[in-house]
Amino acid sequence: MALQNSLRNPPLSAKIGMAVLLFFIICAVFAPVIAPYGEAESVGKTWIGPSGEFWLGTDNIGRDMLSRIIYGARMTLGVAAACTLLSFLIGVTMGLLAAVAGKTVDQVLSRFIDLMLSIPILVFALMILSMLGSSLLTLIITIGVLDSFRVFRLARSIAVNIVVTEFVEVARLRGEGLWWIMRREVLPNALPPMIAEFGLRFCFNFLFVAGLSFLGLGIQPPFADWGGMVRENGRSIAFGIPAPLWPALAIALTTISVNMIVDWILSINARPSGASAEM
Amino acid sequence: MTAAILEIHGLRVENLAGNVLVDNANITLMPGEVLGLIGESGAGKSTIGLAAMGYARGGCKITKGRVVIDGVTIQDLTAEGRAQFRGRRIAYVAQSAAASFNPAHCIMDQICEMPVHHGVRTRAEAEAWAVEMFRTLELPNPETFGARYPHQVSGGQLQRAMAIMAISARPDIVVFDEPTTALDVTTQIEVLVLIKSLIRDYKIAALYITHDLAVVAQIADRIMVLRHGKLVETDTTAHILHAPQQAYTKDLVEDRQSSDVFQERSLKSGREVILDASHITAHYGDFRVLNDVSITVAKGETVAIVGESGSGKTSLARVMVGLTPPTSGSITFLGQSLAGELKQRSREDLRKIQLIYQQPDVALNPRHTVGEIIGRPISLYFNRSKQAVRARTLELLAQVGLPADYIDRKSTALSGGQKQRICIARALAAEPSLIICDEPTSALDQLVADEILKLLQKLQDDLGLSYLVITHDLGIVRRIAHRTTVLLSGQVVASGPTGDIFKPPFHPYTEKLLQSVPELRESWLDEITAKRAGGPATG
Amino acid sequence: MEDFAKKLREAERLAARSGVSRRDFMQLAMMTGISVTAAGAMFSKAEAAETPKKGGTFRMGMEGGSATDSLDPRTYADSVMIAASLAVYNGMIEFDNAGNPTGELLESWEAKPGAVEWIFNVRQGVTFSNGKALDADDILYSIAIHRGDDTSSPAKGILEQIADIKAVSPSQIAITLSSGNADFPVILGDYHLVVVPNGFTDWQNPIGTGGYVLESFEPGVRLVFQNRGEYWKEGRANFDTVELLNIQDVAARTAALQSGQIDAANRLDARTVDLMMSNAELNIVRTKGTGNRFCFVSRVTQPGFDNKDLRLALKWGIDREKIIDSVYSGYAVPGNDHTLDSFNPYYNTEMPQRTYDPDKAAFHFKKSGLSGPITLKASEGAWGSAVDCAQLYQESMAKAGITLNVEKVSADGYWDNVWLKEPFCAVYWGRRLSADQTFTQVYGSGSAWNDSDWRVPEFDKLVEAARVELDEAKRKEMYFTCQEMIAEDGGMVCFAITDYLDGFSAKVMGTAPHARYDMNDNRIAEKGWFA
Amino acid sequence: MLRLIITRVFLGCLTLFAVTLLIFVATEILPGDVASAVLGQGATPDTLAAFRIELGLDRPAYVRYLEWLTNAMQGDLGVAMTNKRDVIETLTPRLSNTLFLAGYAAAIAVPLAIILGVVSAINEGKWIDRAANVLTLGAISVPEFFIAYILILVFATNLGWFPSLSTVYADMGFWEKIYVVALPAITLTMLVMAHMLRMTRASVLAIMSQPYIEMAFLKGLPRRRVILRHALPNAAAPIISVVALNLAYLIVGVVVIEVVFVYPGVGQYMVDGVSKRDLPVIQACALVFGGAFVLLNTVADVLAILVNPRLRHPR
Repeated sequence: MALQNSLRNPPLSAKIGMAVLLFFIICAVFAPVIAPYGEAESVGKTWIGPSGEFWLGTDNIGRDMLSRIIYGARMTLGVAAACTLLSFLIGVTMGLLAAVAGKTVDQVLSRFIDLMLSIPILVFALMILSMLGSSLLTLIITIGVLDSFRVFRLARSIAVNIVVTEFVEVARLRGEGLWWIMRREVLPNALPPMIAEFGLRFCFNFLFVAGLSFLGLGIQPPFADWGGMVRENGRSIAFGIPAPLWPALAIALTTISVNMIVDWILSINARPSGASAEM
Repeated sequence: MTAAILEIHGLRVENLAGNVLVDNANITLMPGEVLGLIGESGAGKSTIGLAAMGYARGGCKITKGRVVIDGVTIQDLTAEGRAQFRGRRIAYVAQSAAASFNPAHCIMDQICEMPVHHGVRTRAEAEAWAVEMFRTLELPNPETFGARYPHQVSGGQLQRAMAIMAISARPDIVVFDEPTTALDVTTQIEVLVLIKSLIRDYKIAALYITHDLAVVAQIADRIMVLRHGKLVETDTTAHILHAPQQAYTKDLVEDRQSSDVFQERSLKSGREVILDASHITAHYGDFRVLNDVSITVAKGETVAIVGESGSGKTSLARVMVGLTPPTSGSITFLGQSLAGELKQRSREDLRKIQLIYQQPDVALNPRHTVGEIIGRPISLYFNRSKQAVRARTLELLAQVGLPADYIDRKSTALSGGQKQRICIARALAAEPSLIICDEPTSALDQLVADEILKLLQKLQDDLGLSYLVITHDLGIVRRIAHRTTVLLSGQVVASGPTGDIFKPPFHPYTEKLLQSVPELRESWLDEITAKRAGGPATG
Repeated sequence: MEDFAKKLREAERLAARSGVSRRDFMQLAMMTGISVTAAGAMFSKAEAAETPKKGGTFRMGMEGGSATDSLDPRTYADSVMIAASLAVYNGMIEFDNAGNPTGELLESWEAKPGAVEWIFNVRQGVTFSNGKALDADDILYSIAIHRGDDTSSPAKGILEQIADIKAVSPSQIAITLSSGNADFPVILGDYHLVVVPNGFTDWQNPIGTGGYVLESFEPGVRLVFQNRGEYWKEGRANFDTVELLNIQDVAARTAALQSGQIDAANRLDARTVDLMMSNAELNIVRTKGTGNRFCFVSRVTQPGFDNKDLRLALKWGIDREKIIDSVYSGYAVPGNDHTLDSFNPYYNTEMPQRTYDPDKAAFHFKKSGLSGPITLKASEGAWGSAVDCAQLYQESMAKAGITLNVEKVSADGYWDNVWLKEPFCAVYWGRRLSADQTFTQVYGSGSAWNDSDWRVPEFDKLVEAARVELDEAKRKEMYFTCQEMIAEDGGMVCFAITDYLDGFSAKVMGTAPHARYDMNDNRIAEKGWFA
Repeated sequence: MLRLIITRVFLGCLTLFAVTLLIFVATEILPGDVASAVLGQGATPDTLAAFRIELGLDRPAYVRYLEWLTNAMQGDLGVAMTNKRDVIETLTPRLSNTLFLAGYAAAIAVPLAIILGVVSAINEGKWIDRAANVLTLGAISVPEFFIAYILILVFATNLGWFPSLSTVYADMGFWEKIYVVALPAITLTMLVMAHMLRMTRASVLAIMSQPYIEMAFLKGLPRRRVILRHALPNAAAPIISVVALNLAYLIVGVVVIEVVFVYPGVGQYMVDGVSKRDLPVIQACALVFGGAFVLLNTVADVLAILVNPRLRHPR
């Protein structure tokens, strides 16, 4: 009752968040229509300041910043979403398995993850790279796998608390299999807290994508992605050139709005905290 | 006539979704007076108790009415102002002391916190006083008791400590919110005595909140009956007990009395044993929870396992369903021996023994619909077609007396009683021979519990089911059990037909249990305490 | 116009600072793109340049080092170690600012006709920092460590032409080559070939004849040198202390220079250097078109690229001006599809500069009969802005109706996995010591690094002939032809040769541009002084 | 409890061993080797061959690994293949630098994050809560080097308060170091704040729905005291684990910062090692990083036990 109620009218912050996200999604979809210039075309000199002609100025090889940001929404949101989904697919599955399948499996998985986490990312990425070659798919796999380790820890810690509840015991007593218990009994109850993590990870991956670009992983030119744009233009900020601020701003905006939405979703699922109402 | 210490006028409390939890509640509490608030869960008694302290739980708001303590309307105060009243003028004793003590601090710190904070006592004084109280309330080695942490002491002791904490800042009013509900009967009686003496000795006015008429009868001067957030009737204890005006109050009283009388039940046909557990011994780690326990259950029979917390009655249930493999002993079920390990039991074995839990709301997956919950065993055990499953589910809903349209609801939307009915339906869906009920009604309100018990009996008569009922409530035993086994710290102290168990000569422990069950007479508590020479000191 | 003003100011500054001979000055003035007259007019100021002062701590921040660096000359790969090396060691040959070989530890030389047999005179009166006097054996040893089967020296290749080398006397060395080479002395100027005492092996505590001694060395972090006291070169090695910081990040380098934490920085970012030009505290030294040669190299043996018309399409389809303008904001000269730079005496001045011509590109592409996209592999590992250039290339090709897929590949292991393997990828070449070395190493059939895989017998013959040709006119003509052959038929799209951009604090003198390397031939520690 | 610690440590060592093995295998898989990487364009087939033999790369992989392992056991991490320097000699100062920077940043970040986290929990939904939320999120949504550049621009180039070069040397005094390393430390602080702050806030608020918190309010305690004294101690466990995670990041994940501020840490050493395929270097760094990670995790686990009264004061 209360739930439906808050679902129907989200708080202002969440509304803002959704608006921003929606805006960027629209940008992504209708980029060719909205963008004043092409994604790849070099229209002017390098790093021209904002002007009537180029609202956000030009980038490191004289392409219109605004257009790049609009087109960038496609790759950025798309790839980040793919990576995050993959990482959650792997991480949650393993996490639940560790929680449900008993002590040995748990130990094995947990130690394995520890191991993976203590390998420097560079080396890890290089390994995957040398095995799969550089492509958008590899990028997604690399980040997905790397990220799933962190997701695993969270998923597991949440799941262990659910596994001890009586309705899971009932399922065991009924003679249900592992898979069923994971999928039908634990997962639905583990999801809400995972959503919060999803929001954050989703945004981290913007940068992660850009971070791996020196390995040739990442978005292939001439396609734009915000993280990459910050990277390509980043240096100029040290000289007071505002170019990289714009893509950075786009990322920040998305991050914040996604988290606003997430916080709201959480507040629906969480029972009101005893203190929040008090004074 | 002196002025009221606490006045509540036209109080109305709503939650954020706009539902009214309490409407137009009026209370006048004289100094030293004890007012009992009684009603089922959801009647709004706790809400009123908290509102009396100017506090509303998360998601709730006091939307109407005034709360006046000693002439001061506390809605008018700032947060700080209200804080100064709490604990100092009006204190609170919560239902579960275990949950209400902070696990991170030792008991002494938590008791002293309030008087020191309100500047009533210095730390040293507070400690000295606390130790003194420990001694008077006969807590084990009072000098060091305060140094212990909540998880290190028993529920009864903790509840007493909580009471001490409540009066530590010499309040005028104390709100007791179901202070004994979580306790075993034998402990409950001690705590009751204590509370009564405290109230008398310290001239405290009190709001005593409970669902148990018999309990409140022992303590309250006046009783206020609530239902669905509204006043039903309020009158002196005597009048409520002997001349209730409202129908609802009448029900409460009658039902409570009926649980006191013993109904002889006997099997129609002869005893055809389906479950025979002999010489069961079981351990948690290296702690022995069951010691050479033997019980039998016959077809269509209800066997009750009675005992207090720690008696091993729940462990017995877990052994039966295979969650705790016995270290020795054997179980025979329907003629063939039953594996101790859950994994080694056949799906058929699993199907034929079903379990019903104490807490229906944690026993149901909040993310599943009623249909999924009940339908699953059907499709799992009898793999039927979708329509067949749905048909059977509807049938079961009808059987447990729930409307058909619940099939697509989430269980979270239902009341405790309805949830327990769904648990029963889920158990029936497996078409079992034996249902193990672990405290099936202790989480439910009196009247609701009553209906559940009736339902269980009806099902037994229709389907010839056998029940193994785990409970601490002798009232239930009296009403439904053919046979009874009394457990004390993992051992059987008495066993046999219920009639015999409840007839002298008693085993001393059984007698103690029997005496401890509150009876619906104002004088009961005093009689007991008088009877028990060397019982808890009441002056 | 303002471009001219900029150049003028530059030239004046360095003229005032470097105290070089008139001839040198004229040449370097022209490097910075000023007319001869203007240069002549300015020289008066140059004369006024004061003589070097001693003293001070010189802090330089340089790119081109790593935590795995070492002072073993056989491991040198980049600027930091070259500069460090030239502070403690001396080379055999030095180059003047115009790039002509002059004597260093090998004072003078002469070749028998045919340029097969050479006599080198070892400079006398030079001592190592351990007090030992320099003699011929030291030279022999310093060359020997780069030769033989078990050496891992990169200089091995260029020394293979030595058939026989021996000391005639403690002060004289005779070298016989397997075949004649008129440029041989220049070869001995290779930065790997520095002089250490005979039999020296303790590379962590280097002993050299240089102006400074090593005080501390944290690889990839910094080197500190103390002035050795006496130095055999007049007016050189003027600083008391030299600190060489390894600063890989250009923004960090620039910030450090601007905030005065370092007195010199190499490899400034062309895109932002203009912002510093205006800063009077700083002196930006620009050496026009002697830096890296940026190329997109196709292997002519690969299907598709074996088609000459396709290669021509590739060459006509790149907008050199645009790239230079937007990626290097003008601080580069267009390449003419071979890696020789315009300061090489044999640079082909007659061959017209190839420009962007979409129509020609389209024409040749059509003529080639090929269709479908061409894939170009680029990476930050090739050079920092390779991917940017590739993207602009992609755009200009598109205008000619040719689809170019730019594939960004891993910077890690680029030279292992892509270079010399991929049919079409980004490559940069550094300046080679001589035209001969350029042609042999980059285009010679025998070269392991012939990355365009363009192996043409008559070209090899021509190079060999030129190598022993002592008649300048004839030689020049031959080399001209070589360049034409490469540009016309080769697989290399060499589209830009960058300027060297050094930044100095205004008080640093002796910062003249040098035809060979930046930071005054990486010898600024030795040549510079504080005003 | 002691037993638990011992097992954790043992498992830690096991993990470390596995790490080195994995890294070794990885570097074997990776194309190219130290020879070709060092010689770069200078590589010709026969120089390569010569160099490989000189480095013993011609011997089978497992032999080299076992050799390395046995030496490592005796505390000898070998010499770098590239510049023949003793790895430990190079590593030690760099490691102490890395730890210094990490410790510096942590010293600012951890208290700040926890305080802010608690403050925003106290003022849940108020402007300060939202501000902290937005700011920290903003900080983590730009690449680390970008923050670094902005700080350099403002505090080094424009204001000139701090140096942009944070290179530290053995002969520097403590306070001088503190001053020189200020900017990277601040950058890192901004990077790790968000995660810790959010977790602190979340776990404190989660505790707020406990009955004993309600009780604390009903005792008439002010919100501040309730949170600090009653909520925080019980929220400690999750906070500790997230702090540990971020400390690990401070030690392992700061290569970029090292490059931008020219800070001689282990990260740069490893990257150079990797790009040159310098096995002893890579292994040593992996050992350090893995060690840091495992150690921090173990410590976190143990602390989590210590803050739990049930385990601290058994019945």
